[in-house]
Amino acid sequence: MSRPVLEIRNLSVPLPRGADRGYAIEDLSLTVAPGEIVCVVGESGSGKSVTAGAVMGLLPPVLKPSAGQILLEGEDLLKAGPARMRRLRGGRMAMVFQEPMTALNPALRVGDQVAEMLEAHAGRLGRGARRDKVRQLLADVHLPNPESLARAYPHQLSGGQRQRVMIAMALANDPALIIADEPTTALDVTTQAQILKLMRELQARREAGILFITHDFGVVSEIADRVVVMRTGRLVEEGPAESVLCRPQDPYTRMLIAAVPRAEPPPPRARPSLVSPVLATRDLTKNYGGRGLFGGGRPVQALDGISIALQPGETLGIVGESGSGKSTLARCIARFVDPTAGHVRIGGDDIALLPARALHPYRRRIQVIFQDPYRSLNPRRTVGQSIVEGPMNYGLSREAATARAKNLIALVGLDAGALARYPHAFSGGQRQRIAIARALAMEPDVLIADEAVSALDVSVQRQVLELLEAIRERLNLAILFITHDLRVAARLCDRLIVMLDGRIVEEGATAALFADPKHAYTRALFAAAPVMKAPPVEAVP
Amino acid sequence: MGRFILGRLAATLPVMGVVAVIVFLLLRLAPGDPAAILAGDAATPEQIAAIRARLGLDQPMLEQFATWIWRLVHGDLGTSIISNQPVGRLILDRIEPTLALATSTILFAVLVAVPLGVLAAWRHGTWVDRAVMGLSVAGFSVPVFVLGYLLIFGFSMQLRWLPVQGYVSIADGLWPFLSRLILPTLTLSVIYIALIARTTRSSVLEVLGEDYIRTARAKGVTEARVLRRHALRNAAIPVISVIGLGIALLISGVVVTESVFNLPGLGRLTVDAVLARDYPVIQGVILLFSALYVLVNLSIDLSYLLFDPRIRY
Amino acid sequence: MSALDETARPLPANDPGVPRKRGRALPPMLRHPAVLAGLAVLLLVGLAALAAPWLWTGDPILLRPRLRLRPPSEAAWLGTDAFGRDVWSRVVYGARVSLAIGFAVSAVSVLVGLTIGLVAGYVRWLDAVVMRIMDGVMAIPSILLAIAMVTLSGAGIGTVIVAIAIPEVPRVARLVRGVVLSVRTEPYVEAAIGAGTRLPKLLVRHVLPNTIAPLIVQGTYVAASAILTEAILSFLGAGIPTEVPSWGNIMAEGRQAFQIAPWVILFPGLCVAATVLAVNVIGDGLRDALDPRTARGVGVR
Amino acid sequence: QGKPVTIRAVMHSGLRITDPIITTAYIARNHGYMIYDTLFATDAAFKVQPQMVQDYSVSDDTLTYSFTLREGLKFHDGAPVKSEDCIASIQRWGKRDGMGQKLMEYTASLDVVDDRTFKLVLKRPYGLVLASLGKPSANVPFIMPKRIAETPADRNVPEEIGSGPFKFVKGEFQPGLKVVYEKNADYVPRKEAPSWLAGAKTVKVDRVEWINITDYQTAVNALINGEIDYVEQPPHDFLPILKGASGINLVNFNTLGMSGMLRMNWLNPPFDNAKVRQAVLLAVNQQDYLDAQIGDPDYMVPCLALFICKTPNATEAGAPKPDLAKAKQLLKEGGYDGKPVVIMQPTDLAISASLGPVTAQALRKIGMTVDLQAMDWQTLVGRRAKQDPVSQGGWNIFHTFWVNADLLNPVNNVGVNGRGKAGGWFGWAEDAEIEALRNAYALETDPAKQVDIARQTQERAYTIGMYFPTGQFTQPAAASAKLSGILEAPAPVFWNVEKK
Ligand SMILES: Nc1ncnc2c1ncn2[C@@H]1O[C@H](COP(=O)(O)OP(=O)(O)OP(=O)(O)O)[C@@H](O)[C@H]1O
Ligand SMILES: Nc1ncnc2c1ncn2[C@@H]1O[C@H](COP(=O)(O)OP(=O)(O)OP(=O)(O)O)[C@@H](O)[C@H]1O
Ligand SMILES: [Mg+2]
Ligand SMILES: [Mg+2]
Repeated sequence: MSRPVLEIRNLSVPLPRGADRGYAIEDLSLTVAPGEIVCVVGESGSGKSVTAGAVMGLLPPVLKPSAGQILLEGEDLLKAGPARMRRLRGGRMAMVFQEPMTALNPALRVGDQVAEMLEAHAGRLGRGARRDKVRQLLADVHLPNPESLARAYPHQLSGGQRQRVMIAMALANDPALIIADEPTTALDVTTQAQILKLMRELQARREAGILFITHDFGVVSEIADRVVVMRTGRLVEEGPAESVLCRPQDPYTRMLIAAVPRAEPPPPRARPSLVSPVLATRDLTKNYGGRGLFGGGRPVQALDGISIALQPGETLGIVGESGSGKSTLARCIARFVDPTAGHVRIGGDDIALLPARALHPYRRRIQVIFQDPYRSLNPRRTVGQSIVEGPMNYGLSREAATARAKNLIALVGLDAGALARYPHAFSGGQRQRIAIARALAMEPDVLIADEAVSALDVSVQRQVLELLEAIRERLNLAILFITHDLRVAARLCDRLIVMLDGRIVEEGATAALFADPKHAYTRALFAAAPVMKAPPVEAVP
Repeated sequence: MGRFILGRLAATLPVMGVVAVIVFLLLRLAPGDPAAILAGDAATPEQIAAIRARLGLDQPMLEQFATWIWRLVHGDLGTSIISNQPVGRLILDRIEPTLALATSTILFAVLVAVPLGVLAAWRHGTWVDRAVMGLSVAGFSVPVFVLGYLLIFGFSMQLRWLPVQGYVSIADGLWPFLSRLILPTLTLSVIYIALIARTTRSSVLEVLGEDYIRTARAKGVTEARVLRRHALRNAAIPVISVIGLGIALLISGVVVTESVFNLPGLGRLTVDAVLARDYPVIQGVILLFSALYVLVNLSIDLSYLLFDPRIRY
Repeated sequence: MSALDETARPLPANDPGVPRKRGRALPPMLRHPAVLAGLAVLLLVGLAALAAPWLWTGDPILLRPRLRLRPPSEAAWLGTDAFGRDVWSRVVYGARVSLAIGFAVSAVSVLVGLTIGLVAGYVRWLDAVVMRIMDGVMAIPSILLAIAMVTLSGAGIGTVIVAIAIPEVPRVARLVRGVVLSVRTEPYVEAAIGAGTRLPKLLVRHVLPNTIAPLIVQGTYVAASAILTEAILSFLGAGIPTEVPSWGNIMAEGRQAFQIAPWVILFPGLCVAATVLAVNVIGDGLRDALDPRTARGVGVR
Repeated sequence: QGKPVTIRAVMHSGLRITDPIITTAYIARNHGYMIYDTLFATDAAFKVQPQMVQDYSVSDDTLTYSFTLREGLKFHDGAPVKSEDCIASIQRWGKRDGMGQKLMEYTASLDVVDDRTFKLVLKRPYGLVLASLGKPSANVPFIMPKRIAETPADRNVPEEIGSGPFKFVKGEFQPGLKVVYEKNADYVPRKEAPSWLAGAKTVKVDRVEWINITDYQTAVNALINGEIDYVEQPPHDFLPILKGASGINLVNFNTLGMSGMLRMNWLNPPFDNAKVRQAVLLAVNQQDYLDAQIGDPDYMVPCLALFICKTPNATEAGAPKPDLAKAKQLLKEGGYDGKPVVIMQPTDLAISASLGPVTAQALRKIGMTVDLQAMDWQTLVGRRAKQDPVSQGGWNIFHTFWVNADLLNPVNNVGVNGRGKAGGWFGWAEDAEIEALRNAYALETDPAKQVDIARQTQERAYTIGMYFPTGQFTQPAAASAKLSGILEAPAPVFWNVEKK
C-alpha cells in the first residue's frame, strides 16, 4: 500500500478544566490510505468531531493538541504555521460538515461559494475558467441544471442538494483527504442513500482518502473499507469493515452493533381485540399560511384528509419523509394547533373544533413526547415539579401526585433522587425517560411519541424503545409512534401508516407491509434504509 | 413584493395615528396657555379669552382634533400660534441643519463603529476587544451637553481650529459647512458609535460561531475575507436595525446638540415650541420626526432583502 | 434612550450545548475585573447615598448667596454653586435622587413593559392593538415626549420618573413579547398545555422565568440611561426642581459657570459618568454571563 | 464698495412675534426700535423730545395738542408718513398699552388737520400726554402705515413696515432664530446729537443680524471667537471671562438698569391678608437676592425705591427693614395656618430662576411652609393668569423682572396697579387709595407735585404689601472691540454704531 494520506500518531487533546473527562481524545492513532474510506464510529461525545477539527486545524481555541502528530501526506500539521494551514485547508484536505442547512453561507449564491474555494487556492484560474469548473463540479455531484443552480441561494435548495454542494466544494481542488463529519445524519433516509452512493462513486474515481465520521452502523456497513471505533476519546477497536462488523472483538463495539435496529419486524404480537378505538380521526385536514391581511407566507396543505383509528394497547407507527405532515398530525390530535377541518374523536367526543377552554377535560387523555429531549423539559423546574404539575392541574393533591411521580420515575428506570434535580443534570436519554414519566403521570389513554428517539444515540435509542414497549404492555396504552426511521418503526409498531405530502399512501400490519410494500414511495423508503449487512451480534457474547 | 411594500406602508398609518393622538392629547392636557403667552405681561383675562377664541382653543377637544386631522390629511400642518408662519414653512426652513447633522453623524458613526465592532469581535476576549468595548461604554456615560462643552472648549476656544457655533449651508461653501458640523457630529456620534459598535460586535461574534464560518475557514480562505465576505454581511441585519432604532436616540441627541452648538434645526424648533406652547408647531414636528422614524425603519426592513436572500416578502 | 438595549435579545430558553448548573450564571461574571470594579463603584455610590447625612455634609439646599461660586476649600470641599450652596453636600444628596431615578425608572418601565409584553405575546387579538400603540410611543422622540410630559404635570421627581420611563416601556414590551413568542412554541410549554395548565399559571411558571434574564440586563441599561436622561432634561429646563438636588440638575445649573467655576459641573459629572459606566459594565457582564452565545468559542489555529 | 458691513448680535431672546404693540416682550420692543420711529422720544435727562414730530403746540387750557410731522418721513414701502398713519397707530397702541389706555380714556378726539398735522383733544387736563407718546419701553407707540395699524389689536401685524432707521428683511427672517435688518437709505435723521432714544438715528453699518443663541456658554464663546459682535445680556457669571478676553468690551448701555420683583397673589390665602404680606416684606433681604442673582457688586444697585433710584421719583420712603421677629409676629397675627405657599420658579429664565429659592429660604426662616415649584417660564406665564385657588392650579408667589424704564412712575409701574380683578396686574392687588393716588399722578401737571404723589404711592404700596423690589442691577452688553458708538439707552439700539 502506498504512503497514507493521513496518519494520526498518538494524538491527545486535553479538555479544559472542569470537563467531565481529562481528554477529548487521548493517544489516538489512525491512518487513511489513498482511495480508502475509513469510518470513525462512536457514541456522541466520543471525540469524533474533535479528531476531525484537529486535522483541519479548526479546533476552538480552548482545545489544543498536547501530544502526537498529524501527518498529511507526510507533513506534520501540528507544526505548520497559519498560512501553510490555510493553504492546505481546502487545497490538500477538505471537509464536509454535518448540517447542510447551516454549513453554507445563506447570503451567498452557492456557485460563488464553490468558486471561492477555487479563488482561495487556484488563483491563476480566470473568471471564465472558474465558472466552467464550478459547473463541472456541480455536475459531478449530480446536481440537476448546474448552470442555474449555481445562481441559487442555499435556502432554495433541499438538504440533499446542499450536501451535494458541500461535496462539490470539497472536491474542488482535488484534495488528498476528505473529512466528512456525519454528512448524512441530518438527511432523511432516501437522501442519505443517494449521498452515500455519490461518495462511494467519487471516491472510486478520485483516489482521495476519506475519513468518514458517523454513529450509524448501517451507514458504516454501506460505505466503509475500514472502521475505527471510538469511545470517550480513545480508540477501542479498528480493522477492516468486514471483520469489525461481523466479528467485533471489543464488548463496546458489540454493544453498539447489537443496538442497531434491524430492518425486520419482530413477529406480530397478538393483536388486541377490536374494541372501540380510543382515538380516531376522520378526514383531518390542516392548512398553514394564507392568513393575515396581506397574506403571510405561501399556503401549505400539511394534512389532507387523514383518517386513522387507534385501539387500546395498540401501537400505530407513522413513517414518512421530512415535511410529510407527521408532526402536524400529532399536533392536530393533541390540539396544539387547530385543525382546518375534519374530526378527532377521543372516546366518543369530537374535539377537533372545540374551543381552547372546553378542551381542558380532554387534554389529560392524550399526552405527547417530543423529539428534542433538551427542550421538552422546563430547565427552570425540577423534574419532580414538571411531573406533578399535570396531575395537580386535574385536582390531585400534592402528596398523591408526588407519590405517583415516585412510582413513575422508578418505572422509567431512574432513582427517586432524580425528582429533586433539574433537567440539565440528565443525559438526553434520561430526559426522554423523564418526559415519558411526565406523560404517564397524566394516566393518558393515548401516548403520542413524535420522533421521540430520533435524537438519541443508537444504544440509548434502544433503551427508550424497550421502555416504551414495557409500558405499553403494563398499561395497555395506545401509542401513536411517529418516526422517519423504518427500522425503528419496524421494531415497535403493530401497524404502520406511510405518509407523503400530507396524505396516507399506504397502511397495514407491520410485517405485511415489510413483506410486500405496495406503493412506490414505500418501496423507495425501504430501499434507501441503510441496512446492516452483517449478521446480528449479541451484545454480550 | 410591491404588495408587501404597500402593505407595510399601510401598516404605518395606524402607528402615525397613535402618534397623532398621543401628541395631541399630551399637548392639550398640558398647562400653559398660548393665549396667555401671546397676551403678554399686562393682559387682562378678557384679552386672553378673546385670543383663545380666535385661536380656536375654546372649542371642544374632539373638535380641535378633528380639525387638525382634517387639515393634516389635506397637507396643511397649520400655522404657528406664536410667529404666525405656516408650520410647513417653519419646518422647511429648519430641516436642512438637522438633516445635515443627522446624516453626517450616521455616516461618521457607521464608518467608525462597524470596523471597531468587527475588530472587537474578531479579537474577542483580548485587550483590543476590551478597549473597544470600554470606550464605547464610556461613550454612553457622559451627558451629551458636557461632551459638547468640552469639545468646544478644547477645539474652538483653546486650539481655535473650529468655530464654536452656527450653521452655514453647504451652498455657501464646503469648508464653512463642514467646519461647523465637525464638533456637533463628534458630540452626537459618540453615543451612536457606542451603540453600533456594540451591536456589530455581538452580531459578528454570533455569526463567527456559525457553521458556515467554519466552512469558510475549512476552505482556507483568509481571515480578512472570512470577516468581510462571510461574517459582515450576515451580521448586517442586527446592525442595520439598530441603526434604525437608534434614529430615536439620534433625534433626542439632536435636540441637545443643536442647542449647544446653536444649529438652527428642528430640534431647537421643537424645544422652543414646547416652551412657548406653540401647539401646531409641536404637533407638526413630532409628527414629522415620528414619520421619519417609521419610514427609516420601514426602508431598513426592506433593505434586509439586500442582505439576506432568504427574506422574500 | 437605550436603543442600545436592542442588543439584549431574548436568550434561548435553554442551551443544549453547555449544561450549566442553575444559579451559576452570576459567579463567572463576578470573576471579570471590570464587572467587579463596576459593582464596587455602584456599592460605594449607593452607600454614600444612604449615609448622606453622616458624610460631613451640610444642608444641600441652604443658600448662602454671599459665598457663591467659591472654589473648593476646607470649608466647602467641592466649592459652592451659584447660590452659594455646598457642592459636596449636593452631590452626596444628589446621589440619592439620581440612583433613585435610575432604579425607579427601570423598575417602572420593566414592570409595565413586562405586563404589556406578556399580555401582547399571549393574547393574540390584543397583540396587534397593543403593539401598534407601543410602536407609536416608540416613534415619538423620547426626549420630546419626556419634555412634554414634564411640562404637562409640573416638575417633580415622580413626573420625571414617569416621563423617562414611558418611552422605555415599548422597548421592554417588545423584548418580553419576543421572548414570549419564542417560548410559547417550546416543547416544554406545549407539554404544560398538554398537561392542562391554564394560562395564568402557564405564564408565571413557564414563560415569565425566561424573561427575567434579559429583563435584568435591559433593566441595567435603562437605569444607566435614565440617569443621563434626567441630566438632559435638566439641561433643557424640564428636569427636577432645584430644591431636590440631583446630579442632573446640579450640572444643568452649573453649566452657566462652566468656565469660571468648573467644579460645580465637574464633580457631579464625574459621578454620573462613573455610575453610568459602572451600571453599563455590570449590564454587559450580566449579558455575557446570561447569554451562552457569547460564551461560545470562536477561533482558528 | 466691498462686502456689506454687518453687525451680528445675539439678543436676549429670539424674535417670534414681530408686533411690538400686541406683546410687551422686550425683544419685540427692540425690534420696534429698529424698524419703526416714534413721535416723541425720551432723552438721557428723562425729557421727552420730539422725534418724528417737527413742532408741537399745546393750547393754553392744556386740552388741545397739535403735532406737525417732520418733512421727508417715508415708510419702507415708499409711502410718505401722514397724519392718518400716526392717528391709526396711536389708536391701536391705545388699546393695548396701559399708559395708552389711560391716555385714550382722557382723549376726546384725534383728528387729521392736514397730511403732516394732527390734533389731539383731551376731555380734561392730563399730565402724561407727552410722557405717554414718548414712552421709552413696552409698549412703545411706534408709528406704522394706516393700513397696517388697522389690524385688530389682538392680531399680529401682517407686514413689518415702519419708517425707522432700519428695514426688516422679510426673506431672511427665521422666527426664533434670526432677524436681518438693513440700513434704510431713505431715513432722514434729526439734526440733534443722539441722546438715549432721542436725537439723530444715524445708521453707520449696512446690515444688522440678530442671531438667537439659547445657550449663553456658546454665545459667549462665539463672541470671544469673533463669530459674532455683540451679546446683549451675557449672564453676570460670564462677565469675569469677558473682562479678561481680549478684543471684547463690556458696554453698560442701559445705565438705568433693571429690577426684580417679588409678587404675591392677593386672592389666595395666606396673602389675602395684609399682615402676612407685610411679614414677607420684613422677612426678605434685598442683598440676598442680588447676591444670588448677580453676584458682582459692580453691577448691583441695592435700592428700595419702587420708582427707581437716581430718577426723579426716587425715594426710600416706607421701605421695610428686615426684621425676622416682627415678621414672625405679623405672621401669627395674620393667622397663617401652615399651608404650603406655592412659589413658581421659572427654571429656563436664568435671571428670574435665582429669585425663587431665596424667597423660599427667607419664608422658611419665619416659619412658613414653602412649595417651590419649578416650571418653564411659559408655564408660569400661563399659570400666573389663573385666579383660581392653589388647589385648582392657582399660585401664591412669582418673581419677574422689568427694565427700569417701565417702572419710573405710579402710572406705568404695573406693580402698583390697585384695580384688583378689574383690570389689575397678576396678583390682583386691590386698593382704592392707591388707585386714587395713581389718578392724581396722571392728572397732575406739576412735576414737583408728581414727585410727592409718587412718594405717597410708594408708602402706600409698601404698607399694603403690593410687591417687593428684589433689587436693581445693570446688565452690560458685551461687544467686540470692533464696534464703537454704542449708545446708552433703556433699550439696545443699533443706530450710531460703527463697525471697523
Ligand atoms: N469547544 C469545546 N469546549 C470544550 N469541550 C469541548 C468542545 N468541543 C467538544 N468538547 C468536548 O470534547 C469531547 C468530544 O466531543 P466531539 O464533539 O468530538 O464528540 P463527537 O464524537 O463528535 O460527538 P457527536 O456524535 O455528538 O458529534 C466531548 O466531551 C465534548 O464535550
Ligand atoms: N407552523 C407552520 N406554519 C406553516 N407551515 C408549517 C408549520 N408547521 C409545519 N408546516 C409545514 O407543514 C408541512 C408538514 O410539516 P410537519 O412538521 O408536520 O412534517 P414532519 O413530517 O413532521 O417532518 P419532520 O420529519 O421534518 O419532522 C411542511 O411542509 C411544513 O413546512
Ligand atoms: Mg460530532
Ligand atoms: Mg416532525
